[in-house]
Amino acid sequence: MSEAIAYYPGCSGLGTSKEYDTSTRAVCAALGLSLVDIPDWSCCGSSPAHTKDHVLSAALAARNLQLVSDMGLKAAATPCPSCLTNLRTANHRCEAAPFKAKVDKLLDDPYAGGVNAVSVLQALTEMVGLDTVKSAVRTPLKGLKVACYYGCIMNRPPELMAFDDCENPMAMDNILAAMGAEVVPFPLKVECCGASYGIPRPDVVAKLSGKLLDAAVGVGADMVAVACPLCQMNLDLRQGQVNRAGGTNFRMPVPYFTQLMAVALNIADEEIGFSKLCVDPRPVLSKALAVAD
Amino acid sequence: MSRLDALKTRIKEALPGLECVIGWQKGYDALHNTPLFIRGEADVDKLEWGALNVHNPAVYLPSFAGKKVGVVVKGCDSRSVVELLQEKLIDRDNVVIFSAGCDGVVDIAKVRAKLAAAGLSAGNAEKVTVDGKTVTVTAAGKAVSMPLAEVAADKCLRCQFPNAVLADAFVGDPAPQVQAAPAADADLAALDAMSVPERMAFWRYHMDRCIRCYACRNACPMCVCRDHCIAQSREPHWLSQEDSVTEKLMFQVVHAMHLAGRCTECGECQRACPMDIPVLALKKHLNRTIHDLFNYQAGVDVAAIPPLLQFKLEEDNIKERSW
Amino acid sequence: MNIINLTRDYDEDFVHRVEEESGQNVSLCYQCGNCTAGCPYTFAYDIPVSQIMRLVQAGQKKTVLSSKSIWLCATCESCTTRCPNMIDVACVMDVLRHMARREGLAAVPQVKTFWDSFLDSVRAHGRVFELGLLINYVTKTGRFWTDMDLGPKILPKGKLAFKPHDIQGKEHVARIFERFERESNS
Amino acid sequence: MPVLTGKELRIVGFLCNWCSYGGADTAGVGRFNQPTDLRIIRVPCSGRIDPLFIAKTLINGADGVLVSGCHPRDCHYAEGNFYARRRLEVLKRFLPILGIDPARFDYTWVSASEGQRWQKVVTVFTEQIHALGPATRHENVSPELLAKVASAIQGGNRVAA
Amino acid sequence: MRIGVFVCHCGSNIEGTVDTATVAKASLDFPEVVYATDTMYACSEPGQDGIIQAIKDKNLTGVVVASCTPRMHEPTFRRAVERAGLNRFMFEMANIREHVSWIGRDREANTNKSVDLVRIAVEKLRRDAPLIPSKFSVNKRVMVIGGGVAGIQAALDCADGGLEVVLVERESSIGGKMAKLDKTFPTVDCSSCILGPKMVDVAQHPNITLHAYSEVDSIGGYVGNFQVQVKKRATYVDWELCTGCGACMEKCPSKKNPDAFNEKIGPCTSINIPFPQAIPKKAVIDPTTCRQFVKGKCGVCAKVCPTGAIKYDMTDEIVTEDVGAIVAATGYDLFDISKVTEYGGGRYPDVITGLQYERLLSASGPTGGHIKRPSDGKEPKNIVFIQCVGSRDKSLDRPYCSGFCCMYTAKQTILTKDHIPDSQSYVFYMDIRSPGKMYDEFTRRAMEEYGARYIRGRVAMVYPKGDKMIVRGADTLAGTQVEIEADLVVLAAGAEAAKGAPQLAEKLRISYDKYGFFMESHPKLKPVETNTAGVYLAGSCQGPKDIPQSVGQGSAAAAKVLALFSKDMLESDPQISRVDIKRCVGCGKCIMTCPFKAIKEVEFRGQKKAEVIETVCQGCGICTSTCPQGAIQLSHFTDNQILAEVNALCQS
Repeated sequence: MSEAIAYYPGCSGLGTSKEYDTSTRAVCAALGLSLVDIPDWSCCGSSPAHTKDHVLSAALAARNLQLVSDMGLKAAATPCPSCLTNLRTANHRCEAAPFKAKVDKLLDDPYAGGVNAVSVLQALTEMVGLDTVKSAVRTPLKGLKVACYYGCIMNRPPELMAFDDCENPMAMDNILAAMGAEVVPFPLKVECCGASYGIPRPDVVAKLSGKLLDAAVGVGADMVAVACPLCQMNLDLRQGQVNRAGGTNFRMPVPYFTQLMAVALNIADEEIGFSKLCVDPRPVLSKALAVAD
Repeated sequence: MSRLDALKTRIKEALPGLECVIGWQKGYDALHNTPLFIRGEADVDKLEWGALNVHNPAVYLPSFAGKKVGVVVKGCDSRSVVELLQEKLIDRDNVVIFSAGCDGVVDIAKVRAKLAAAGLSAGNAEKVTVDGKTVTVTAAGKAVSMPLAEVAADKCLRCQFPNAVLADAFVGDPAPQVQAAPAADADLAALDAMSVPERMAFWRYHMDRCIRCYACRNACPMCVCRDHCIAQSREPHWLSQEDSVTEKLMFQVVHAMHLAGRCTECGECQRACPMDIPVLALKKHLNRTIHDLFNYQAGVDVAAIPPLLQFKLEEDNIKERSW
Repeated sequence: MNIINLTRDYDEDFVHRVEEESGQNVSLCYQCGNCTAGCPYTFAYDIPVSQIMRLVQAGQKKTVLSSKSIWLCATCESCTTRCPNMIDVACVMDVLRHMARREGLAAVPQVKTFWDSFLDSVRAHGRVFELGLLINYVTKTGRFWTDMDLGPKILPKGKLAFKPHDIQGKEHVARIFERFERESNS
Repeated sequence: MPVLTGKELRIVGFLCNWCSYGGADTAGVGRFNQPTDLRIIRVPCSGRIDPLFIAKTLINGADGVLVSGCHPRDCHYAEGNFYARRRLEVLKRFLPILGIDPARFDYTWVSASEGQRWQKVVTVFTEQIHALGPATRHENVSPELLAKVASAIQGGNRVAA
Repeated sequence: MRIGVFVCHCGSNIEGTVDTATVAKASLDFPEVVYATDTMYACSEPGQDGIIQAIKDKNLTGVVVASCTPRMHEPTFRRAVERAGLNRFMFEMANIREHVSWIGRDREANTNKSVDLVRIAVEKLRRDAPLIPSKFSVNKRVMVIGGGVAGIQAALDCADGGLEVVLVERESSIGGKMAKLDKTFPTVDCSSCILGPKMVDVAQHPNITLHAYSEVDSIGGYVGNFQVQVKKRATYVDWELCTGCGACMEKCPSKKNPDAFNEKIGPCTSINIPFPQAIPKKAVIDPTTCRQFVKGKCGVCAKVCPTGAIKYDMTDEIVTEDVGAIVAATGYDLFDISKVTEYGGGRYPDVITGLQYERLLSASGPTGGHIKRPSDGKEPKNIVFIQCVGSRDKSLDRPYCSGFCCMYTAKQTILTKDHIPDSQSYVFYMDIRSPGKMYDEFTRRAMEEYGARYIRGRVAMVYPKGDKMIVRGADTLAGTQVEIEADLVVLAAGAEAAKGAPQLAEKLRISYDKYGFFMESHPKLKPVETNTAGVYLAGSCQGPKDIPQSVGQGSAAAAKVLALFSKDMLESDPQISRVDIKRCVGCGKCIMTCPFKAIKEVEFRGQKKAEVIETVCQGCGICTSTCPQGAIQLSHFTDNQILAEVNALCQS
């Protein structure tokens, strides 16, 4: 049905966001979207690289874009917004010949250019489509109130990311609604969670993530669906730190949207990987689904 | 009945209602046919039809404006008639078009070259017969046969219209389409292959020879300004009398631009040039441009509006520069 | 408060460098404050981002490059997305960090150390080795208590590898860093 | 003295009175700096511009010609620029066959309010003409090139007839 | 010919970067130039006198002035040479200010370029011929398009001046935006109380014909003699019979339609009179919601109408109005706030526009003048006003200041305090733009007497939390981020060109800027004229304006029309095309391309020839560049003149 797309899991996909990776692969396979692994991919450089130098950052990303080009493919999908930003930024900056020349100087072989990077969310929306998603649902997520949280850089800046609305994105809402969930309007969809400051400045993350969890509770969400490994870690793994810093008592499950999709598509538990989350969504999920029945 | 006899019959029938019928007759030597103006029945028998009818008789039509005349045309000539009708320079009610299928006309220069190769001079040509696809010229008592395809005018080799696009009396069987016409015009291809500075040198080389006789213009059926051509007027005063390449080339540009979207590529301008200047190439280039831009070809549709006398709010093929 | 002598202390070269490296025209900023209004990190900044922009316009290199704010910007793109004058503010912040590094300035050292540790990990393995990165960071900063509380939560999940996933092309990645260092020093 | 030797090239502009001439005025009122090469001939409408004016200007040795009118649909005379667009595009495509670099001629649309756009157009076009350098006239084709082309023609180029 | 050249210093405007004396001296080398001088201000009285004196003393037969753009002073100098006895067309200008001295600092290059421009002016002048205008009669009726306050003022002033006026209004009532306002700044007087009488005057004035619910379909003709086709849209109510009693509205079963007059924050019936003071006070059926149209059955209004005015089968009607002048007063529209997604306008009911807030304040509005927020009808206590939404914002392609939002926001904070004494208003602003009589004092009063809290900074986002709207902005003066828990958020939406303005401009053959606002003839000196003779502008169609400015322009446009109509005959511009009958071959290409149908075919000694209709020809010259033999020449821009300019430039 849809053509193949290269798949770039990102470093965390091998570690802290393993369950994002497994659920993404399972969901795409179930929906007929063929993800082809990029052989021997390397780190895109993430934020640390661009805060150091833009050419270095682009070179680290371009090595991977070139690998995609070598596969004979024109596009790569990644679940991680940070990887996505780096890959897209590298491509965008390399459109200027002088910049690209500097990047090529750092690489073994020059980057041929012309490889597009999209998020898994965008690939599911545009290459699979809501109709297919809808018709593939086996267990509708009926009765489940989900707040969709996109993170700060999935859609921003809009000129670079070129997908969905930058202030009120709807792609994830639409997919989970198609899966039968009740998506609640979440006003802080694109507000930053604290990003990679968890280690050097946990206080900052506690404050920002706390605000998000508070808002999610405020709109009556059963859980917050996310699309970013860093967001997930801040909201889930660090939820205890948030509670301690703010004197709160959140117990909000924070699954990846692909995990919720996997539930609706009746995918095996080990691929969904709910057990790898700190706040287990299963009790809330089964309760919601049971009530709906 | 031959095409010629059939034409004569039809002309005789129509002649009483016509001021004159324009055609061709035997010329000053066996190789050349020249225009014929049939005013009485006796003239009809002078009519010729065939490969020596190189002239485009449409050129004379505007001078008969207001009078009812007939004209005998080849397929290519008929496009000029259509174009004149379209521009309302002649009146459809005042022109009767006689035609028959055309198998191509000769390029005298090519015939001359063939004779020269056989050691003969074209000036001595005594008799020319065209039999199907073969032209036989007898000169100084010696007959030389040559395939028509080898001595035909260039335009005939790529002819799209061997039969008139518009005729009141079309006689005989239609002529077959030219098979496998060459994709690109050789003249244009040669110019296309040159660099821009080489093309400047090309025109410099050729226009040096121009003697400003305006034969090109006078032979052109679409040059309807006649005595009022801006090449020779003072009001407006486009060209000076200076004998420079600039002024001579400028005239060719005027001629070509005035023909943009109107030229049917009958080739009379170039055929008429006594200095063998390849002036038709400019018009061919413009025709190609007009076709690319507006998907338009002149002289095929009486009801069409020439592309430069109309516009579209959104042009399909004009991509304007962004700054 | 310091009084700024704008005739003497305006560093024209600094303004030009920021504009050149970021590709942004900082004089487009009319100080509406939208960047500060939207910035989630304003509470943690010592100088709000709109004032960083103002100080760049004013050529106040030292104040800007020694600010904590430029190390606390997460490039969340809120400022860039909402700037009415289409200035890529996040890119300006990035460039200011680059310049601060070159000047040897890092007003929030643990952030710089964390980023450096991250890049060291990429350089060594081709990909980030998460546990190794944390250990490296703790060693460098001496902040041994960092995320101690999270260990019991995450370790049983079996997600954190104890060994790095070295890639075959890690030498290529290392060469990227080497060439980068050579280029920046030349 | 007209063209400042070594500094300026001969660039002729044909501007419609209502939009582009006004746009050039607006650029002046706004003190938007521009190169000095351009000399503007004012005409009522871009539809008044016979493409032969441009051909003549270029054949007679100008280094560049710039035409500007009202944006399509904004013509003061409703339709002039629509005719102009067709005629000017045909001319632009005709120039190279004459041996004139088509980059020496451009046409565009600038409204009376677009002073900055006018500044940009003039600056970009002038830079473009300077990049091409002074134009050669047909009279002044170098003897070497002429000889080369002549021998190619005499050597059997079909167009030579 | 004896030509005199006058090179203007324009004070230092030209002389600063052009050596005018050198230009004058160089001009003496040009053919037929017998006199050349530089002059301080050519356009001043002594400057003009100098030209007139020189014409007399030196027997000049033609004059070139090198100074500013001819679009500025060509008429001035033409009158001057005419006073000296020359034909006014024996005159040319060289634009050495806008096209030379103001765009570069290189004195040598500028001087040199100026010489060139004088050279081409001289070459053109040498081929000028005296032209005599012809006269034609004027139809002394005027059409005003748009019945907002500017159009009303223009219509009333023209009508009081004795002219017949045709007023065309798109909506079913005149009044425009002003009719929707509660109060006006800085006097805080009731908007409908001051506008209402003027609207009644329009209705009652014997000289005014009002076409409401109508639009201009097409416009032909020219100054003095326009033919305008007006499309009267179907109202489905016979206005001859409708008394405006409102019985139909009471009984109409379709009551929940968004009310356009109330900016869609209140409901209205499908058959509707927009507001009690409407002029004309006549009902209109909206066929997109009316049950009779949507479902094919209902007919309640037809049953209850006491005069039998309901006509479900009514269709649009075209009427033709012949007028001699047109005033465009089509106003503005509001920026669509839903484009600023981060403020949630259109998504959150309690984020509204300033104009919607006016309707909440208005006693004739949907809440009867009680401020109730749309979501739950509660009275808001904390109200946040955000300025510059769709103004001064390049990212939204609205870089301009809308001019009146600062003032109406200040007014709204004052009215808010009056309505709800325990309320608190907050205003996020970037700069307060309040130049105008008593304007700045007014904004100060909002802060000082009414306690509105002004915060200097923009707002980044607005989002709901519980039943509050969280407004997160910056206080740039304090250098902090601020948050306000608001009950209602009012966005000061900027002004943008009225929908359809560019299309109307095309019909009027006037220019408009990239935002759709109509272009005036000169930004300072001809603010209500356009470049099309007989077409004038009033109000916000030219750019955002407040009420006094709009009214002033309405009167100004009326004065221009009255001045135009003070003559019985107008002179036509003689710069038109003329056919050289000897050269014309009658091919009709000029007839085919003329946009004005100004050329007709005639018979001349049995031959077809073209002939120009003098009063219809607008002087574009398309025919001249179409005619291959150059038989039709545009006077003053002949082939020979342009060729002479080309030759002068190429040979110099």
